[in-house]
Amino acid sequence: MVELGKYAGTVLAAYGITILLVLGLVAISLRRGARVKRALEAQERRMAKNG
Amino acid sequence: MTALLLRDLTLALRAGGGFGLSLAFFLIVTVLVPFGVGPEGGVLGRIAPGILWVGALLACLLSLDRIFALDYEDGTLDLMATAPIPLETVTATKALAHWLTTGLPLTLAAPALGVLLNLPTAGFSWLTLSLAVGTPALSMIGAFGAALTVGLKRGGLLLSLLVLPLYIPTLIFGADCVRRGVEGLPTTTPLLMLLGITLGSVAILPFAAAAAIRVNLR
Amino acid sequence: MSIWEYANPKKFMQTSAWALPWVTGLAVLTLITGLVWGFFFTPDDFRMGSTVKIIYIHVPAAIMATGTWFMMLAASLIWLIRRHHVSVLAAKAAAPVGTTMTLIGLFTGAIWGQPMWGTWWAWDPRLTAFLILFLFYLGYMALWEAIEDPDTAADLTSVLCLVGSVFAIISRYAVLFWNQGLHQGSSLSMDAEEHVSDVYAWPLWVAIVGFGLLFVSLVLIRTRTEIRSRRLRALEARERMA
Amino acid sequence: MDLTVTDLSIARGGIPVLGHVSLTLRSGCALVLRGPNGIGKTTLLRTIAGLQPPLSGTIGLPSEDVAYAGHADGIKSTLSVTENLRFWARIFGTGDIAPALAAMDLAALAERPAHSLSAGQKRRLGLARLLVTGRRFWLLDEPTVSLDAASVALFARAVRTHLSNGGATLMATHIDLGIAEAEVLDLTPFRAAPSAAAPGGFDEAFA
Repeated sequence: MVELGKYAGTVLAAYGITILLVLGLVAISLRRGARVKRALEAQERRMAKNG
Repeated sequence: MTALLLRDLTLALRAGGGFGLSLAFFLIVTVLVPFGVGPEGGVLGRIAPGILWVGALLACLLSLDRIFALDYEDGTLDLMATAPIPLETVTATKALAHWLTTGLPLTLAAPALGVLLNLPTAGFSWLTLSLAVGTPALSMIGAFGAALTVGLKRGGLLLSLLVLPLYIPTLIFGADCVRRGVEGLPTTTPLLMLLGITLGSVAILPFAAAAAIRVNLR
Repeated sequence: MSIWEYANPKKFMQTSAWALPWVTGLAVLTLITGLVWGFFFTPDDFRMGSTVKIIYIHVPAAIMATGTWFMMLAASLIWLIRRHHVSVLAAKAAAPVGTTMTLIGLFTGAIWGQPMWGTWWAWDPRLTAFLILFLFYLGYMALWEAIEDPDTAADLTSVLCLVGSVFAIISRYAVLFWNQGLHQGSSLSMDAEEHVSDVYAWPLWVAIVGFGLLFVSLVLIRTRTEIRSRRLRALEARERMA
Repeated sequence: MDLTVTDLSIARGGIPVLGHVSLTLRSGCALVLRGPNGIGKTTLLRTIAGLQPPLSGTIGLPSEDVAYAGHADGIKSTLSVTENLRFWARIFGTGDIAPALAAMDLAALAERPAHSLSAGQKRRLGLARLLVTGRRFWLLDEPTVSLDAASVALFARAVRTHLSNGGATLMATHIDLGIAEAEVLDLTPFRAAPSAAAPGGFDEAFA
């Protein structure tokens, strides 16, 4: 394991926050993407059936 | 154009609202500061340039949404867009009217409020000068922000969020000009920058504002 | 074949569907390579100790924060001039990514500043400029959210992006000017990356490429979502009419 | 010079409402637009007035010769009737407002502030504004809303005077104004057909 010395908390906090923020953004993007995709497919199916 | 300017000024005077309200707001903000930071003259005198500029800026912000919102609601903007005057002239004129009813009174009232905040004597002329040069930019930028949000039901808060970041350079150079004036340093650079921002805003933003209004009307 | 063909939504959906797995895979690969290399296999700096490892995220994030705004500016211009819907939707999709990058830059800068300068926040010109950039991103996204009609929103946000860019640049110089007035000299400068030695430079470059690919991947995903949501809206409107 | 509209398609809120509308408005003529609510009469008038771009098609009209009057009259309630009217006269660069006041029977109300006017009186002020624009083509959107029978007759007389002076009006209204020479255009056949459901492809979302 790498030795971080007295700044271990600082470095780990920086990496931790970054990973959290990036993962949060990825999660939001994917979730909304999946939701919109599902909604669009449902709409297309419904209109194909009715129209 | 003169007709529009005169009408806007008449409206501002008759309704009373924007005109006196901004000044009163400026006064209250300035009076509140000593209660917050304590009555010590030295401290107040040092932060006075910044406080006065921030106060003027907020007071200016207060009346921005009235620039176009009322004309949008009663259909005047629709009719104006089909009138022979180009919308660019309309936006510039309305910004000018806003400055005459807000920026100019604020500029004139600022020295009196400077007394309340123990602004050093050397600062008074610079305070008036920098506000006179800088507040037209505030009105023009604000008119642009108001044009962007004119079609929105509750655009007021959004307007502040859009406009305040655009106000940053004006605030920095304006307050710095007064600070340098107080300390006896040369003030040419911030004053010229302030003038540049004002001239640039007045030259470019009427077009951006007119474009935004055209989009909002369709 | 002209590059504008990719501005066609259908063509864009096809091409991006093909490209997305590659870009995403490559992004993950380079990001892990760069960060692992930087985190585990570079020595500590004699002055900054192990905090030097923060540059592998701080610098790429800062580059992406400003880069994203420039990308949005270009996309907005393309929309205003050529009226390609994909372009402005890409700008809309990029804004949250840019905001996140700006936040990362600010947070890592503050965390770095604590041991280095003894304070979480200093009104250092560069940090201040990023704070202002953050405000611009917020305003841009808020305007998108506030306007109902998508084409109106596209036009107005593009105009805001244009005007905002000019004022962002003026702010950058204003802040430099303003801070010099206070500090004289820049003992708090974050210029470390401008004279990093090779040991740090290579993993840093890999990390920058990784962040860039991550940005492209996220923007592709989000733009696809925006295009789908526009189509969904159009279909719903048609259903109401029929 | 006539006002000609050729093969015009228009949209409201991004959704096509009318397609392939063609019409010609000659001097001295009145054209009345009919059609059910929501067909796009207002949108058509706004498009011809240049307030919003058409989806396709062309509008040929003498530049700066159109006056538009929508649902809102653009009246400032704190200004008097005279002040309101004189403002528009100055904006349009015409001088005398007395004939307009007389034509709309507003002379007695001239010095009243606009907020003290009734809805019908405000409407009459809004229509008087058309007279001071000095423009030939009037685009009127439901001009007779909140007018009583006497005021409608007043308005019809103003329109007829305008027509006999070489003007022309295009209006959306349901009321028979008793203008003999008025033609009627029913917009129902021009309703934009909803295209077939979900024909795939993402392009059409941006049409």
